[in-house]
Formats: sequence, structure tokens, C-alpha cells
Amino acid sequence: MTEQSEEFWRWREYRHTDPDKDWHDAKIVTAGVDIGSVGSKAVVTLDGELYAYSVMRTGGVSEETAIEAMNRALEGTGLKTDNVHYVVGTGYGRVNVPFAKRTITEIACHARGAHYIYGPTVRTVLDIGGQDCKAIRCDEKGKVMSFLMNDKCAAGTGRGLEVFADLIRVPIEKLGKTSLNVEEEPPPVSNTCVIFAKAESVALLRQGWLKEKVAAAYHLAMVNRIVDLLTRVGIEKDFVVTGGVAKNTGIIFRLEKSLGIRPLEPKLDPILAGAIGAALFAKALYEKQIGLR
Amino acid sequence: MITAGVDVGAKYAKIVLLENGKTVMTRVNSTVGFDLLKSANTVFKKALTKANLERDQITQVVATGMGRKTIHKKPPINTQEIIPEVIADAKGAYHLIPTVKTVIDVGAEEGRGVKVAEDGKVRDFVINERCAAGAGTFIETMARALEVGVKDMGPLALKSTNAIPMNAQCCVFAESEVVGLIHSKVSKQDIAKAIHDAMAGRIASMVLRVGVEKDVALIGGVARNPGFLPPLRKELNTEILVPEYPEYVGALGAALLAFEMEGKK
Amino acid sequence: MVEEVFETFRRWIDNRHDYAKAWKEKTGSRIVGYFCTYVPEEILYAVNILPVRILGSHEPPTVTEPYIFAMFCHLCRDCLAQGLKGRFDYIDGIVEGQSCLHLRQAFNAWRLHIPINFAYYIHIPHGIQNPHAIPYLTQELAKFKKNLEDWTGKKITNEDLDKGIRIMNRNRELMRRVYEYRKPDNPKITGLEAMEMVLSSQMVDKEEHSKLLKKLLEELPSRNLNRNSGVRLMIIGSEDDDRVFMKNVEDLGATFVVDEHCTGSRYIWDDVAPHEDKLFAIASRYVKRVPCPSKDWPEFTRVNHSVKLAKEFNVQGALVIQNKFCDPHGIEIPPLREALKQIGVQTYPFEFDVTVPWGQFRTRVEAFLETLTGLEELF
Amino acid sequence: MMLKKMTQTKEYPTEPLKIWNEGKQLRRRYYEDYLNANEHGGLRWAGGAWSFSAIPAGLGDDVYCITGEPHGATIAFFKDFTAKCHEAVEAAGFPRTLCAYMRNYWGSILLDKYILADGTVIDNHPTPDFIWQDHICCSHGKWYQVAKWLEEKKGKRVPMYCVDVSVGYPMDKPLEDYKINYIINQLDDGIEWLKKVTGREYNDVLLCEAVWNEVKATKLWAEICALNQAVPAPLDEKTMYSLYVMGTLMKHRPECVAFYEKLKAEVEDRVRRGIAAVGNERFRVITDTQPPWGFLKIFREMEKYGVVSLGSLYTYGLIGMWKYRPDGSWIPKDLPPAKPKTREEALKLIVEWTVDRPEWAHFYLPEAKTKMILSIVKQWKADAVLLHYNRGCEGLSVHIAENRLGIQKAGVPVFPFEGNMGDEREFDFTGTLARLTTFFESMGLKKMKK
Repeated sequence: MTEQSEEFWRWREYRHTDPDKDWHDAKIVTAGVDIGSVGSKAVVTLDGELYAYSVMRTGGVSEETAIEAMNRALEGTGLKTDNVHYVVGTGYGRVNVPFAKRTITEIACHARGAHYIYGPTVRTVLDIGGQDCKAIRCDEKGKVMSFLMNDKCAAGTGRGLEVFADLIRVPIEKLGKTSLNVEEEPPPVSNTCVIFAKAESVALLRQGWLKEKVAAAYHLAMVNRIVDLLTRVGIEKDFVVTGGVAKNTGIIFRLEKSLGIRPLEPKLDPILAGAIGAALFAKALYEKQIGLR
Repeated sequence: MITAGVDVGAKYAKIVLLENGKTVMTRVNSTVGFDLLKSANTVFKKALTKANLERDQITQVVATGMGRKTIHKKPPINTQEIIPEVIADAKGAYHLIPTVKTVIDVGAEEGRGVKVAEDGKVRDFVINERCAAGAGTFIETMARALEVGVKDMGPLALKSTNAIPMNAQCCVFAESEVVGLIHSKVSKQDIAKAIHDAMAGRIASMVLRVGVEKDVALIGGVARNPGFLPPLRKELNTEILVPEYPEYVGALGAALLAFEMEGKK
Repeated sequence: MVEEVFETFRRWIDNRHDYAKAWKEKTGSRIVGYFCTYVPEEILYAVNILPVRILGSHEPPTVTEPYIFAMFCHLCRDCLAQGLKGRFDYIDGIVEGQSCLHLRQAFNAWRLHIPINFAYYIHIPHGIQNPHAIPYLTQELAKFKKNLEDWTGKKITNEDLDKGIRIMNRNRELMRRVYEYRKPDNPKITGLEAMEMVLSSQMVDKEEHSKLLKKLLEELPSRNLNRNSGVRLMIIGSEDDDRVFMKNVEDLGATFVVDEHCTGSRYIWDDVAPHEDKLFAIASRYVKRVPCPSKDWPEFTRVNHSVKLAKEFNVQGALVIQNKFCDPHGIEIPPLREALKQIGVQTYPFEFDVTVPWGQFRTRVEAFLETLTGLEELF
Repeated sequence: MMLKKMTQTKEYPTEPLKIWNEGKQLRRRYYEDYLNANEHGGLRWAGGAWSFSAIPAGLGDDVYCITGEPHGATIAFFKDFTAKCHEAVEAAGFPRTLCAYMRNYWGSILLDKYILADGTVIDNHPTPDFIWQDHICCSHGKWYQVAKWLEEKKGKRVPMYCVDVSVGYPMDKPLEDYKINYIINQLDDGIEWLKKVTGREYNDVLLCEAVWNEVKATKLWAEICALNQAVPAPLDEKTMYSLYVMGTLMKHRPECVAFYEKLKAEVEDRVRRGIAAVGNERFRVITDTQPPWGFLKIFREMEKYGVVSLGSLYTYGLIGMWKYRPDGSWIPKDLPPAKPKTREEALKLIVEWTVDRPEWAHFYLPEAKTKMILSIVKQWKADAVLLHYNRGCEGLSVHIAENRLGIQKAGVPVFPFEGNMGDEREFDFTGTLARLTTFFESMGLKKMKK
């Protein structure tokens, strides 16, 4: 009865190995597995440097997802999970990573991962995850000083964007760009609740608003919510954004405009920040275990 | 004399063609796109062809539902009158169940509780205004989180026996709670039951605001979900009647009112 | 044996209704349900009435929708829900000691819609920081005593009041002595056990409760809790009786060594001082006790008291709980967190609803503990 | 009865209120006086609309109060300034479920901005010389306790005094003496405190004058509201919001008494000539609690259905003083026998006058407020009651669900709608309007063709 419903909310899964590195030369091989509420990431590091990673959708059973994510990260490298000296699990499903020797929260891992991706000048990390949004203040070593989380309302999260992409039938990866090609910013969708925000967006479409304009209104409402959280934790330069939504240019552009602070450009995929942080902690834990630290 | 009732809801448009205010000739529904008028017209044409009638054979058309104002007086349906959903719900339910005193309508994006007077008129009503959880889309979004088909959510919930209380305040927060439950190994059927219990709790708390008086009828698309009735019956601790074709009761009410208006002329 | 004592406390909490019905059977006396800890239980004990606190069951309170607008805290609605569900059908009366706007709605809805023989609202003053509060409350308590005498047909003498004061002071004093065992580096009891101790005292005959406390105090010194006490935490809030949350947090490698809420230290911290005018003595206790924020102005006495407790019990971090929609405690969160920060105690805020989503809160607690232990060695 | 109403589409004559601009001037000058008080040696104090404003008047006639609630409402009226206030308050860590006026007030301290009645925003929020408040709602005492804390963080010390009036309500019999004396004693101490913190002498003659003005002003406002029993109603509630505000700002001042005397004369004249506030009036309603200040246009939408709001226990009883006659009718209160001559007489008079303020009843007894609402419905000939379940104010929303049950049991149509008086993010205008019009349609009303 419903037309063929193409899933606009489903985003692309991928993996990668650094061709210039070989794990045989490495002294310490560690990994971090970040089981997020919507997406799961696995990262392998050689002596604290990023080597291989995978990004996939979190399935119904997090153990299977953890194993699958790890296998995909190791795919084609010849490495097996048991060759990895130490694995740290993080993220929502961190307790279900069977091969992780230790779990550390995604708050600590994102701060540490951001330090690796963006460098030691980072002081404020914004992680826009699938189901929640975290604002973290950290020091020059990437250690957490204070943090706040919002998972009370999915309007300020990746999940809210997925629901919206489905609604206006624009693939989620293009949503950010779509929201930017408007002459001037419309007023934000006012409602705090994502379902009502969705209903209001439908009403705007029915009033003849173009998709781009409605997308702009929704992105603006989402950024307002994120800025609320950031102002509560206090923003100190340099400011960076991690998590999957960091790739949404519509969010990043409006964050910069609202805060008056330009987030640093990521030199690698910000969605990996949590898993990278976990892998780096794994290295430190392993060094402690063999008395190197 | 043939009259028509058009109920343009948030997700589906429903039409009922009624003969002499008594027998239902056809029932048709289809999804509502962004162009409300176009969707209403297509479903209207579908009804005409199904009942092989011409537009002019229908003497009176009344529209109801969220999109009623947008399609009012516009060709080819050009409705003569529009009525709010609560009046249509009361009329339709009263026609099907003359002893009804409380009508609970749970559609795609809105939940309503209507108290019906002796003569089928609206005595009091409440509309879910605080949280979208008391609506069909809640089940849909949850089904996606559970990777279960929307249709299977109800039967799945019925399989479970133990109750996991879910956060009462916000449905979307409940969604992240569902993810939490998934990660802590709770079975899908127990989660499906928790979802239906949470929604039933919200609908019940809405209806309780106007009070529950026997007989109680459940109408609207969600009434077709078998997993929803048992927890709602428990929350309100009363028997609940579900008429056949529950999602058409609003359109039926509109068609009945069209007949009454025609009679008065 | 210490474990048996806490087992009894837990049984009393979980089967509070059976306990009360059995008590009524045994004594033939009356039971009064009360909502807020500003109700002077001394006067009820004086006339052999068993005061029991009406608390919620942590289930969504849907039945209360027609009676209380859902923007008021879940506690007041959850309490009313217990009455509407008939779980307190054995109590003879309800009493409320005026405190916040939220809880009095549970009292009034109960009075108007649930059959009860005796419903009395004591206008406890809010101006507890002004000198006229004690003489005023003394007369207000005299009115309350008169109404109790009319209802029970029994005169309440000074000896009766002394008995009531003795029972309450004794119970509080014993519980404070148990609190002392939470100060050492390796506390002798967990935060959960402390909550079970105080909560159960609000639901049973305090003389019976005191007997167990004496046994507990004899055996505590030799108790070996053999668990790593981990991070020393404080929990600060309004009415937290969510034992699941306490247990889960302590299982993550921490111990609540002290609390500041009315199901804990605030309930036991002050005694009735001796005075020949018994009602004056009771009134002074309830005016000068650790205040509920709804009465604590213009000075922040409760905030300062919380800071003192944090120092005394050598606390590393504090979880600041707000029952969603609770205004009195919600208003004090920023000044409270700042005052604690100034003495080096980190804090983290939690917003509680009727059910607590442990999934999300677990991440917050673990991350907060990580900031306290600092994962130092990993940087 | 309902059907007769629907067909009647009589059009009543209407005309604007002559006194309207004078009211605007009075309010604007009031806020400027507060702002510039210090420039010419005057004093500024902060407190609520229910604070005993006659008492500080004994310090001199150059003593001006900000009155927190109307200021909170003024802020709420200008939506983007309100949004900035809320953002600042939440950034400071306060929950967003707190009283909306209080958050607006704190927000303007945190932003160090001050908004005038006409919406112009100026820099540096004027710090009061002292705080003189009273406490009946949970947020009353703490509102100014935190305002004082916020000022201290900016290096400004503001002394605070707060009178506890939570002694109960005289439903059927007067309050016992010990309750009255409890308040009088606090006011007595308060006068000594005022002298200490301002260094000024205290003038009992000014006190007696102020008390007598307050008694006259609050009785006058009740008399004006009583005139709205006429059909058609000479005033509508939206207009009354701008008129009753004088009572909240300066009920103890002679200008307020003079303004209300003039207003009463004008309204009496309108009643004589059958002048209506709403020309197509055919369905009379009363509301409850403060309106969503940022969305007053909802009243204009109601008028398209011929619906006029005659007022509410809020507009009538927040400031107006009333009493029940033995026959059960609810009428403006009689003036006390004589003007007070001494401090003792003045304090006793103002406390006894104030403790049965209608809007203090529901803090203790839902039945008392329901009874007053039903008296208004009967005497003002209202057809329905619209209850604003106001998330922004727990003080006026306390027991509102019980009031609804009482009104419904009396067979009066009642329609609750949820919203927030001061936090525009929480008022779903489109949804509320849809539900409101559905209620009107279910009462048989149709949108009138313009």
C-alpha cells in the first residue's frame, strides 16, 4: 500500500587500512571498539598510530556487532583479534564487547580521541552521537575536566536527523548540503520534541516550503538545542566536533555562526574519535601491564 | 441518497460512502503525501470507481481530520462542511455502538479521548498535547529501533509475559531507553511489550483526564494493533470494544453528519 | 548479625503494608499516613498512633491524571497513586506538615477522593529563619494536639509527649551513631544500607526499629564489609528512595558515605531539646532542623550544612539529584554545586523521573567516576 | 439555551477606552522612576506583587519597587529577549522547569540588561537597594534569595527581608489571632530592618496613607471587575491585563487610586450606553491563571467565534479584594470602618485586609477557589471556563486539576489547555488554537464571516 520506501535514513558503512603501515613492524598492537546506540566503530592502532578501522550500523545484538566490527577492521590485514595485545570497549554497548579487557566510557574516549585527531589545543569537544549529544571540557592531554550529556530529546541527535531525512526524502549524507542552499535562514522549527518537530516540518512542507528551507529550519532548531548544552558546560577554544553528525556541513556551519567560534577541521573521520581514544587507552593499559609505564 | 465522509489524517486519508445514512457502500484509504489536496482527490476517485459512482451522485460531502481545512470547498470533492475530529469520532462510534460513552481514537500522530453524551454529541474531550508518544508514529519509530516490522510489533508484544517499566515522561527518551534495553540483552518481545505498555500508559493518562465511562470504544489505525488493547484494558481496568474497520469511524461520522445536514435542508 | 539487621530493614520496606496491618492487628491502635517529614511524629507517638510515611512505588502514576496536573513532581503523583490503588486502605488518617506546593496536592486529592476518617493539614511556617516562627508553630501544634484528642477521645498529657519525644530522639540518635561508621576510610556500611536503615524507620514502630539499631551498633565495629569502597560519594537531593540507583552506582566502584535528603540525614540530624513546654520544644526542633529548601531563605543554611557534611565525611564527589519539576531543590542546584566546588568537591547533576533509565545514567556515573579517579596513569 | 445564542449575531457598539493612554503613561513612568530612583536620592527595592508594598512607603515617597511578576510578564511579552534570558539561566545550571517569571528576572540579571515597558533594552540591570518580599508560593522566597546570590557574584550586596504569610485561608471563619499576629510581628520587625538597611527614619503617617490607598485601590479594582457582569461586557480580559497591572505595581500609591476611580467612572458610562469590548459578543467565557504572554493574539482568534473573555479569578482576585455575602453572592469587599492612625492600627488593618485575598485560597483549599470560580460563572453569566494549565507558574496552577473536576461536577463546560506564561518554547500556539476552536465548535459556535 505504501510506495516503495527507499530508506533515506540508512547511511553508508565502510572500512579502511593504512597502506603505508605494516603491523609486523609494530611493538604494540591495540584496538578500541565503540558500540554506539546507532553506529559501531572498531579501530586498530600500531604503537599509538591509526592503522585500520571499520564503521557499521549497530545491530540488535551488540556482541555480534562488536565481533563483526572488529573483523571488518582487521579484514585483509592478516591480523586476528587474539594477536591484538589489548582491546578497550567503549560506547553504549561497551559491556558487550566480548574480547575487551577493559571498558572506558565514551566521554573519556571521545576527549582522548579528539586530542589525537585535532591536536593538544583542543579544550571543548562536542560529540553528536546517534541517541545523545555530549559536551566535554578537557585539558591539553585530552583528559576530561567536566562534561554534560543530553539524551533527553533526540531532536539534538543523529537519530533526529535520520527521522528527518526519511521525512523529506533526502539521503542523510546530503542533508547538510541541502539545508545550506537557502537564500536566508528561516525561523527554526520551534518544537523541542523531535516527533512534534517532524509534524511541524510536514506542516511547513504542506504550506509549500521547499525541502531546502524546511531542512534549514530543522538544522537551526537542532543547533539551538546543542548550543544550549554547550553553553551550560562552557565553551573554551579550541572547539571540535566528533561523532557521525560532524560530517553534516549544515550543522557545523550553523554551530560556528551561533557560537562565533570555528570548529577545527578534522584531518580524519571524526566518527572514529571514540574508538581511537579507546585504542590509545588500550596502549597505555598494555604498557602498564608489561611495566613499560 | 449517498453521502461521503473524508477523513484526512496525518498519514492516511480515509473515505466512507454511505447510503441513506445507514449502510456503508465502500471504504477506501491511502497514504497522504505532501500535497494534501492531491492525495484526498486520488482517494476520492478510488472510492468512486470502487463503488462505480459519479461525483454528482453524491449529494453531500463532509470532511474531517487534520487536513480538513486545506481541502475544504476545493474541486472535485468540494466538501460542503468540515467538522473537528472529536465530533466525527463521537458520531461514528455512537452509530456503531449506541451505548458508547467514551471513545479513544489513536491515529498516526494524535491521540484523542472523547466523552459522548446520550444523543451522540460531544460532552468533553482531550487531545494528546504534551508528548507525541500517544500516537502511531511512536510504534513505528520503535519498530525501526528494534529492527522489527511495524505489523509484527503487536503480536511480538503479546508473546512477552514480564513487564519492564519504561520512562514515563517522553517517548523519544523512551526510544533511547529501548536501545539501552537492547544492549542489556532484554528480549525483543519484552521490549515490544514495554513499548506497548508505555504507549497504553500515555493514552490512558490522557483519557483519564476526562474520565472513563462505560461503554468504552477504541478507534483509529492503532486499534488494529493487537498488542495495544490488552495493556490499555489493564491501565483503564475496563472492557474496551473495537468496532470493525476502526480506522474508518471518523470518516463514517463525517458521512453520517453529511446525511443529517442533507436531511435538515 | 549485621546482615540479618539489614535484611529485616529491607523486608520492612518491601512489605510495609503487611507490617502495618499486622501492627494494627496486634496493638488495636490507629495508623496515620504522613507525606512530608515536617509532620511532628512525636505528637502521634504520644497518643500511641503509628506514623507511616506515604511514598511512591516507582511505577508511572497514570491514575492521578484527573487530580494532579502532570507538571508537578512524580513523587506527589506517585504517593497519591498508592492511595487511589487502595494500597493504604488500612490507615485511619492522613496528616501533612506544610512544605512544598507539590506534596500538598497529594494530601488534598486524598482528602477529597479517598475515604479517610481523619485528614489534618498543619500550617508549618516557612519563615523558619525569623524569630516568630517558634511561638507561632507552638500554637499551631497545640491546635493539632487538640484535634488529635477530639479524634481519639484521649487526653495527651506532658508525660505522653515526653514518651513521644523520647522514642523519636532515641531512634534518631542511634541512626546518627550508625552514620559515624561511614566516616572512616573503609566505611562499615554502604550508602544503600544507610538508605534502607532510614527508610525502614519511616515505615515501622520506631521502638522496634531502635532495638535492631542497638544490635547493629554492637556488631558494626567487627563487621568486615570486604568490598573495595572505591570513590567516596555524597548523594544530595529532595526525596530519593530509588534503591536500585544507589546499588547500581555503588557496584561501579564507589560508596555513598553520606547524603543530604529527607530519606537520610535530614530526617535524623536534629533532636527535640528538653523544655518544660513540650510543644515549644517540639516546635523548636522542627523550626531549627536541617530545612527543606522550600523554607530555607533568605540564608542558604541547607547548602552550608551540605558543605559541612561533605567535609566531615571526606567526600570526593557529589551526585546532585533533582526530581523533575521539583522547584525548591531545583532552585538551589547552582548555589549548592558552586559551594561544593569551592571546597574541591566535584558534582554531577541528575534529573530523576518516576522510573530511572539506568542505561543513560550508567554512562554519566562511570564518566563522572573517571573524572574523579582521573585515569591518571593513562595520560 | 445554547442554540438561541448561536443564531444571535447582534453587533454591539464598541469604542476604545479613553483612559488607555493615561494607563500606558503611568506604567512607563513607573518603570522609569524605578530605574532613575538613585539619581535623585530615591530608593529602589525588589519584591513581588503580593509583597506588603505599603510598608516600605513609610520610608518616603521616593521609594520605588520593581514588582517581579509584572516585570517577568513584560519580558515574556518580547519573545527574543525572553529566549536570551532563558538561555542565560540554563547556562548557569538552573532547571528549565522552574517558574518562568523567576527565570526571566534572573536572566536579565545574568545578561545585565533591563527591558522597559515598550521593549527597549538598556544595559546594566538596575540593582535594588534592598529586597522586601513575602512568601506563600515555593518560588517566592527563593526567587529573591537567588537574585541576591546573583548580585553578590557581581560584587553587589543586597539586603533581603521576606515575610512568611503561609498561615492558611479563612474559608468559613476568620483566622485565629496567633496567625494574624505572626504576620504583624514580622512586619513590625521588618520596619526596624528597613530603617537599619536604608539608614532612613520611618514615617508612620506615610504608612497609614499607603495602607489606606491600598485598601481603596484593591476595592476599586474589584468594583470595576463587577461591572463586567453587564451584557455586553464593557471590558475584555486582554484589555484588563493592562489595567489591573497598575494594582500589582503600585496599589499603595495615590496615582493608582485616582486612576482606578477614573477608570470605574468610564466603565460605568460604557455599561450605561451598552458599549461592548467585543462587538460580536455572543459566548462569554472566563479563564484562569496568567495567559501565555507571548501569544495574547489567541484572544483575537477567540473573538472570531464571538467568544469574549470576561476575566478570571486571576484578573479579578490577584489584586482585587472581595467577600461573600450571607446569600452566597461574591461582591467587592467593604472598606474598613476607619483610616488607620497609628503604626499598630495600620499593620493590623493591612494584614487582616490581605489574608483573605481570593488568589491565596487555592494554596490550601481547592474547594475555596472552585466555589469562587462558580460564583463568577453565575454572577457574570459566563457560558464556559477555559483553564490555562500554566507550566510556567506552579503557584497559580496548584490544585488546578481539582478545580476542573469541581467546575465539571457543577455542570459548567470547562476546557483545559496546557501552556506556559513566560517560556515561549513551551506554548504550542497552533495546536492549542486547533483544540480551542474544536471546543468552540463542539459548543455549536461557528467562525463568524467578517
